[in-house]
Amino acid sequence: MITAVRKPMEEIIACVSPYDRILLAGCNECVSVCSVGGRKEVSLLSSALQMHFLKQGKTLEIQEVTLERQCDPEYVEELVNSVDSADAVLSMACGCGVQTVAARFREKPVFPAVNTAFMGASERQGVWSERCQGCGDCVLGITGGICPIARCSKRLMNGPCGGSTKGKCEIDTDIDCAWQLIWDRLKALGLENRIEEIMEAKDWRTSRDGGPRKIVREDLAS
Amino acid sequence: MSNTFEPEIVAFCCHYCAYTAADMAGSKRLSYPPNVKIIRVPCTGKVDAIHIMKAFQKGADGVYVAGCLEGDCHFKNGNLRAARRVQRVQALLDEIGIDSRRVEMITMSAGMGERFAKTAREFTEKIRELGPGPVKAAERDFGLSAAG
Amino acid sequence: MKEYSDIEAKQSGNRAVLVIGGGMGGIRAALDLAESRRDVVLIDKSYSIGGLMTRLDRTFPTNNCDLCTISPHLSESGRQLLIDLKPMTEVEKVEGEAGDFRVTIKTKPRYIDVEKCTACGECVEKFPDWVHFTPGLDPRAPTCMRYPQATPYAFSVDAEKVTDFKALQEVCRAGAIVPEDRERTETLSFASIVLATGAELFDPSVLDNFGGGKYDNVVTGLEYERIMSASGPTQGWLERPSDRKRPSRVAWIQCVGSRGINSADVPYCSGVCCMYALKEAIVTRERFAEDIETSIFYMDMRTCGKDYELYLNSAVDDYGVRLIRCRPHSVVEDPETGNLSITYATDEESCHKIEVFDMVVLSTGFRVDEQVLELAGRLGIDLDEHGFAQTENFKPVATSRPGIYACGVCESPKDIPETMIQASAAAAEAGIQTPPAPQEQEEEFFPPEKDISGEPLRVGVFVCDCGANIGGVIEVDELVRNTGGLAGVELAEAVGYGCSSESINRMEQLITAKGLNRVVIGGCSPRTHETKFQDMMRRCGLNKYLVEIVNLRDQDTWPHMDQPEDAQEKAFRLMEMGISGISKARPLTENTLPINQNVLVVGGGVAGMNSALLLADQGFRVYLVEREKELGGLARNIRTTLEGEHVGAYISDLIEKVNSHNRIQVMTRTIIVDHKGRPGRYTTGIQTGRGMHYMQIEHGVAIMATGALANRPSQYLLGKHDKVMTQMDLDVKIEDDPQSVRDMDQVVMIQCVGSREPGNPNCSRICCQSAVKNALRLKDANSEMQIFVLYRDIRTYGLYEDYYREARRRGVRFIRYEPEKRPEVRDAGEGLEVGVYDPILGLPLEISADAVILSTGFAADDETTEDLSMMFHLTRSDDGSFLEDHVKLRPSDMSVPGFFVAGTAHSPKSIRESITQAQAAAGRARSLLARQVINLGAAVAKVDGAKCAACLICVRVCPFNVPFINADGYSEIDPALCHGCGTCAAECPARAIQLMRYEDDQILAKLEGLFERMN
Amino acid sequence: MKTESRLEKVLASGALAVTSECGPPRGARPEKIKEKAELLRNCVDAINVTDNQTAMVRMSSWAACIIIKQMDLDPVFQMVTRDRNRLAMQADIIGAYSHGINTMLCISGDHPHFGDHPMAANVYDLDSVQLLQTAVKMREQGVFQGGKDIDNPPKMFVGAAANPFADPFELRVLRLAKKVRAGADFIQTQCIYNPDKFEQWMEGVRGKGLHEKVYILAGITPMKSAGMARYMKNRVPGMDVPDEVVKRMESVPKEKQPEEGIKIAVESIDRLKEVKGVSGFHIMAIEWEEKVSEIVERSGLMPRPEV
Repeated sequence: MITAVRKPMEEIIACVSPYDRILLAGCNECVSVCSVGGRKEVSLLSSALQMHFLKQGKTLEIQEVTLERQCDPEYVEELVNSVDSADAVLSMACGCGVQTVAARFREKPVFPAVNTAFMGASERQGVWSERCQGCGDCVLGITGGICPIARCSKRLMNGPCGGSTKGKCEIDTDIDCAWQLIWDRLKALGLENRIEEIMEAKDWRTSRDGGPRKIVREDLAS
Repeated sequence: MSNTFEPEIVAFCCHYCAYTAADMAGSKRLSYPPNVKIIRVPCTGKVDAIHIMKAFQKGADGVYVAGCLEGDCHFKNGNLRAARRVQRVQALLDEIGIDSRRVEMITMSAGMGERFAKTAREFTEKIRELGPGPVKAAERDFGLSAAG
Repeated sequence: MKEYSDIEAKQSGNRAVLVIGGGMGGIRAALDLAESRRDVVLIDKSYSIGGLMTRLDRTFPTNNCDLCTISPHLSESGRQLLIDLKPMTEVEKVEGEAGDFRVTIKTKPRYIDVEKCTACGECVEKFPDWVHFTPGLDPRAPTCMRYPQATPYAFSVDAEKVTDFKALQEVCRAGAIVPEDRERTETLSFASIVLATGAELFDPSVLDNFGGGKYDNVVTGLEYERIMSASGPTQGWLERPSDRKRPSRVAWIQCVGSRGINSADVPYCSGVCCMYALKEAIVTRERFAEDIETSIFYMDMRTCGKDYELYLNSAVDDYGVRLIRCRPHSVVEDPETGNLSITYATDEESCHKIEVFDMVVLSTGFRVDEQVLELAGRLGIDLDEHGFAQTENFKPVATSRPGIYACGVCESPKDIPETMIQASAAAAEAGIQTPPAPQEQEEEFFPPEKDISGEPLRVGVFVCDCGANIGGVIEVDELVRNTGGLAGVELAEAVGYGCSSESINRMEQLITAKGLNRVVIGGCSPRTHETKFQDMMRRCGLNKYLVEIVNLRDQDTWPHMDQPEDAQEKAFRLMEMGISGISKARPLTENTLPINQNVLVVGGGVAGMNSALLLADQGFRVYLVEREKELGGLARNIRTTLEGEHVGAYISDLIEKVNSHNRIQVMTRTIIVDHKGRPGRYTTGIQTGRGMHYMQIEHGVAIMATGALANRPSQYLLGKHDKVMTQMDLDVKIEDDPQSVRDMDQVVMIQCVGSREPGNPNCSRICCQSAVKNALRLKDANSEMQIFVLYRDIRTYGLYEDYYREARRRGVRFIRYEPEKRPEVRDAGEGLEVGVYDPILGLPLEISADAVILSTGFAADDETTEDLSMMFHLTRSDDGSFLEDHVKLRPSDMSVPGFFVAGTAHSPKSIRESITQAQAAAGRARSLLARQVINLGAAVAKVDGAKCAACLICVRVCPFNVPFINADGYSEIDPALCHGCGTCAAECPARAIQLMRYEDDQILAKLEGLFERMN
Repeated sequence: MKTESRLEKVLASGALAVTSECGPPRGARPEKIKEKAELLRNCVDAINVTDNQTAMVRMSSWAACIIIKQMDLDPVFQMVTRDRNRLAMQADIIGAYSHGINTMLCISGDHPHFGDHPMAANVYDLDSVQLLQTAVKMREQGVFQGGKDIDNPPKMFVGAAANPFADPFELRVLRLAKKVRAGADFIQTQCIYNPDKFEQWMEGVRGKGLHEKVYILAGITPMKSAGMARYMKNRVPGMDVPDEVVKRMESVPKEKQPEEGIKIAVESIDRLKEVKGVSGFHIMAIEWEEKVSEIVERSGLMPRPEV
C-alpha cells in the first residue's frame, strides 16, 4: 500500500489561506487504510482549518468529499459539481490522487494535504514500514524474500556493511539490518551458499533511473 | 456576550465510571461549577477525536474526557485509547494555535464523587484563566459565529 | 426438558406462591419468584409496599440514597406481570399442606379507587383527619405515602373518622372516593408461602431514663434518618426539632431497648444499630458539616458484616466519629436551651461524667410485631421464645410447617444484605414445589411497536420535580415553558414525581393522545430509572430507545443546589441537549441469545453442595468442581453448632446426596484453567483427576463457592506449644477426647487473633459465637472449670446474644483488652501463663492456664480468588474475598452476569449463613436461567460496507476480537458478540462504523443542542 | 606483478607491509595534506587517502592522491560508492591512474546520515563488491563495466575493506571470500582492539584458504584518550572495543593516556605479527599522524624495505 503522513498544519494553512471556499477531498484507498486521508481525517482537518481561520476572523467554507479512489478519473469525476463552488481543492490523497484531480480540473489550484511516503506494509496497528522501491526488477527470489534495495540503507547488493550491529542498521537501531534478515532467512531455508554468489551491478533502467515509467497492457488498453 | 467570561465545558463521561462518579458527586451534594455539561458515552474508547474538535467548533471553551482508572476499563482498554486520542487532539490544537490545555483526559472510579467534583472545579478554573475558546474569541473579536 | 418429569410428580399443578409482607425482603422474594416464572401474590397490611428501608436516608456501607437504589425494584415489582400486589391485605387462615395450601386473605377497604386517585392531595388539604397520614416525623401533608415513589401511588381513607363522605367525594376531582368500598375476603390456593413480615422498631418512650418521646431533641435512629432524608420533613436539611437549628453536638446511645439492659428491653441484639449509628454519624459529618461533633455511646461495636470493620475504622480515623464505651445512665433536658446532658460512667474511671449535647439519637432495635404473633398462630408455625419464626441451622429459611418459609427480620434481627440473601433463599426454596410458568414473550406484555419512520418529529418533554430534589432548586415551570418553545417539541409538562405510577400513567396518556414519537424526561439519573421509562415507551408502542433521560437531579440540582440560577440555566441547556439528541435517535432492536441451562458450581463445601442440590433438584445439570480430593470443605473439621446440632452427620449426609444425584456431576481434584464466552453462554476449561485431564464445560451460570481458609497465625505460641490451640482444634478435642478436656481447670480464650488487625482488618464474624459455644461445652464437661475470654468486642449479634448471657450466667469471665495492650502467653512447661490488663479492675492479671484457645477465624483464600477473578473477570474486595454486584440489594450476584457467590468466599459466615446464601445464589441463578434468553442490548457497532476500506483497524483495536473481514471484503461485527464499547467506531478511518445509540450524528446533535444559541 | 604498485611489491616480497592513512583537508589547503604525508615518509609503504570520510565533504581523494604522488610518496586512492555513480567512478579511476596513482581501495562508505550533509542523496549505484569487480575488470579485461573497450586500461592494485567484528559474525568470512572472488588484491581491516575475536576470524579465513589468495593488513588505531576509547566502543558502529581496553586507558592519568594508547597499539601489532595470514598493518592514526613512525619503530617494523 502507499503510505503517507499529513503535512504540517502550517504548510496546509499557508496553501489555503488565500481562499474562502475549499473542496477537501479524501480518498478511501491506501490513505484511508493508513489513517491519513480517509473520511475521519478529512473531517478532522476540515474542523481544524475552520477553527484556525475563525480565530483569524475568517469563515472558511469547506466541502468534505471522500472519493473511493482519487487516482481513477471516473471517481474524480464525482467532484465535478462540488468543484465549481470551491476556489481551490485540498487533496488528502497520495501524489497519484492529487495529480489525477489536478489533471481533471486544470483551472483549479490543487494542493496536497499529505506527504506521500512510501510503498509499505503495516507491521501492526499504527506502524507502517517501507518494503518496496519499485525497482522494476525484483530480486526477492534471490534474497530470501527480503529486499536489500528497499531495506538496506545503502542498498548494498552483496551483504552487510561493516556497520551492522546486533541485527540493526548503523544509521538507526530501530531499523533492522536487511542483510541480517536475509542471512537468517537464507539459513532457515538452507540456502547459505546463495550469499557467496556475487550479485552483479544492477541495471537501474527498470527503475525510476530509466525515466518515468508506464505500463501499457495491449490486451487491455483501449 | 456578557463581559464576565463563563467557560462552556463539555465532559465526555463513560457510563461505568465517570458518569457514575458524577452522580455520586450529586448524591453527596458536592458542589462543582455548573459550567460542566456531561455527554454520556458507554466507554471513553467511543470518544472520537472529531467529537472533541466539533465541541470546540460549536462553542466549547474546554473539553475533557473522563474515563475509568487505568486497568479498570469495563471494556479492557478503551480509556487508554481515549487518552492517546486526546493527546493527538492536543497536538492538532497546538498546530492551529489553540492552547492544547483546553482538552484533557481524566480518569476516576465510579465511587470517586469527590474526584469528579474536584476535577470539574480545577478544569473550569484552568479554562477560565485561558479565556474564551476559538468560537467565543471570534465572536468577541470579529462578531463571527461558528461554522460547521 | 424430560428430566423434569420426576420432579413434576412432587409438584402440584399449583404455581402460585404467597408472599406475606411488602418490605425489602418480601419484594426481593416476590421478584425472584416472578423472575423464575412463578406466580406470586404479594400482600402487605399497609397501604403501600416498601417497608422500613424506604424510610431510611442512606444505607451503610455505600452511603447511597436508598430511594434511588430501591425504587426501581419497587416499580419492577409493579411491572412484573406475575406479581399480584395486594396492599392493605392480611391472612385470615391457612389450610392444606405444602404444595396445596388454601389461604383466606382479607383486604381492607381503601375507600379510594387506586386507578383513579392522582394523589393530588385535595382531600387531605380539606379533611386532614379523614385521610391516612404518615406516621413518624413527616409533616408533609398532603400525603399518606411513606415515601415519594410509593407503590401503589394512592391515598387511603380512615372510614371511622369520616363524618361526611359526600364532602370528601366533592373535593376529589378524580372521582376516586368509593364510600361503598367494603372489606373483601377471598380464598386462594398456593403451593408455598414466604413470610416476610419484618418487625417493628422499639418505642423508647417506655423507658424513663433517656427521654425518648419526652424531649424534642431526643429522636430515634429512624427519626434521625427522616430528618436527614431528602424526602424527609426538612427536605434533607439537618435541624433539631425543638428550634429548627442545626445541631453542633449530636450523641448516639446504642442498645436502647436491646440486650436486656433495662427492664423493658428485649434480651437479643438487634444487629443493625451499631452500623446505622456509625452511618448516621458519618453522613452527618460528610454531608452537613465537618464541625458537627458526633459521639456514640456503646458497649460492644458489632461491625461484623462484610467490610463493616473497615467502615468502623474510617468512621473513627477519617471522619473523627467519637466512640465512648459505656452504658449511659440517663439523659436530662435543659428546658431553656433544649440541650441534653448525658450522664455516664466508663470502665476506666468509675466516677460519673456529664456531657451536654444539642441532640441525642437513641439507637433503637427491632421488636416483634404483635400482629405477627397472631399471624404465626394462623399460619401454624412455631416461634422462638422471642417471637421470631423458628428455623433450623441446616434449613435456615424453613419454618416448622413444611411449605412455609421465613426471611428477613421476622426470622431474626438482621440488616438489609442479610435480609436480601435470606429472601432469595426463601424464594428459592418456596419455588421448588412449583413448576415454572410457561414462557411468555415480552411482546405479550407490550403492544406491537409503531413504525414512526417518515413521521414528523413530535417530541414530548416531561420534567420531574422529584419533590424538593429538583423543584426545590429550580423553577420547573419556567424550565417547562422554555423547553416547550424548542424545535420539534410537541408538548412540555411538569410531572411531579415522574417515576410515580401516577405520573407515568399521565405521560402514557399524553404520548398516545398527542401521537408523540420521541420523549425526553428531565429527572434523575438514567442509571437508575431508564428501564422504567423505557417500559413506559413500550407500553405506548414506541421503541424503548426513543426516550432520553436528562439527568437534572444528580448532575444539576443536587451539585448546584446553592446556585439556583446557574442550575436553572444549566437545566435548560441540558434539556436542549437531550431534545436535539433524541431527535436523531433511531428505533433499535435488541439482540438476544438462548441461555445455556447448565450450572457450574466452583467449590464443594457446604455452600457449593447446597447450591448444587437445589438447582439439580429442579432439573438443571450441575457440574460441581472441587480442588480437594473429597467434598466437604472447612465444615469437615467442625463438630457442632452453637445451638448444638451435629455438623459431621449433616455433612456426610449432604455429600451422600450430592454424589448420588443423577444430575450432579461431581469432579474432585479439579482445577479451572481457562474460560471464555458471553453472558448466558460460557465455556470453562478444567483439568480433573490425578491425570489432570483437560475438558470443557458449557454453562449458562456459575456459582463461586470457593470458601475461605481457616486462619492460623503464628501468634501466642500457636504451633509452638501443644496446649495452645484454635477454637476449631478445641471443638474437635471436646468431641474426640472428652477426658483430656474434663481435666482442665483453667482455660483462657483469646479473641480476634489474626482478625481486626493489619493484614486481615475485617472481623471474622464467627469467633465470638464459637468461643461462647466452646466455653459452654467446657462448662458442660466440667462445671468447675475457670474460663476466661479475653476480647475486644463481644459480637454475638442477633439471637446469639442469648448464649453470651448464658455463658456469663454460668461464670465464664469476659475480660476486655485493647489492641495496644494485647495479652501475653508465656510457656510454663506443662501449662501456660497468660498476662492481661483488666481495664475494669485497672490492673494487670496473671492467669495460669491448662490450655489457651485462640479464636483465629477466617482468612480469605486470596490465591484462589485471584486466579479465578482473573479467569472469570470477577471483582474482589481488598481482603481478597469475592465482591458482590451490589452490597445491599444484590449481595449474592456478581458483576459478571450469570455469576453468583455463596458462603465464606463472599465473607466470613456461620454454616447457617453459608447455607442461606447457597440457597440464595441458587435461587438467583434459577431466576436467570428461567429467562431462557439473555438480552444483549442494542448498543452494538454496525459497519456500513459501502464505506468500509477493509483497513483492519477495527479488527485490530476491538478489545474482544469481534470484527472480521467477511467474504464480501468488508468488516463485519456480530451483534451477538459485540460488547458495545464503540472503540472501533472511534478509530475507523473511513467512519464506516457507527455504535448504535451513540451514533456520531446523535452526539453532534447533542453538542449542537448544547450550544444552540451560540450558533 | 599485476601492477606498478609499491604496496604490491612489498607484499610480494614477503615482508610485513605497513600502510597508514591521512584525511584530506576540508578546504583548498594543499599544504595540510603535504604536512601529514611528510610525517609518514619512510615509515609506511603506502598512504591511504580517504574519500569524504564519515560523509563529510573534503578535498577529493584523487586530488589529494596527486599531491602525495608529487611528493614521491605512494598514495592508496580510496573510493566510496556513496557519492558517485558508475560513470563518475570509472572516470576518476582513469583520471587518477593517468597521474600515476596505481593503488586503490574500494569501499561503500559511511551513510550520509553520519556526515555534514545528511540531506544528500546517497547514490549506491554500485556497492563495494561491484566496484571491486569493475576496477579489476578494467585492469584484466580492459573494458568498462558497461562492456565497451578501454583505450589503455588503468592497472590498479585493488584493495577492499573487511570488518571482522561486525555482525553477523558468521557472515564476515563469507563476505571476505566474496570480495576475494570479486578480485581483491589486498584487504585492510577495521581497527582491531579485540585480538581474540580477530584470530577467530582469521581461523575462518585460513579455513577457506583466503589468506593465500589475498594480502590481509590488520587495522591498528592508537587511542589518544580514555574518552576516545569509550567513544569508539559506544558510538562507532561495527567497532569492537573490549571493556578491559577502556579500563586500561582509564586506569592511567589523563596526561599519560596517549602513551598508554601507543603501548596498546604496539602490543597488538606484536601479537598480530604472529598470526598466520597477516601480511602487514594498516595504521590509522586519526589526526595523529606524527605518532605513526614511533609506533612502527617500537613494533620493530623499521626500516621499511626498499623495493
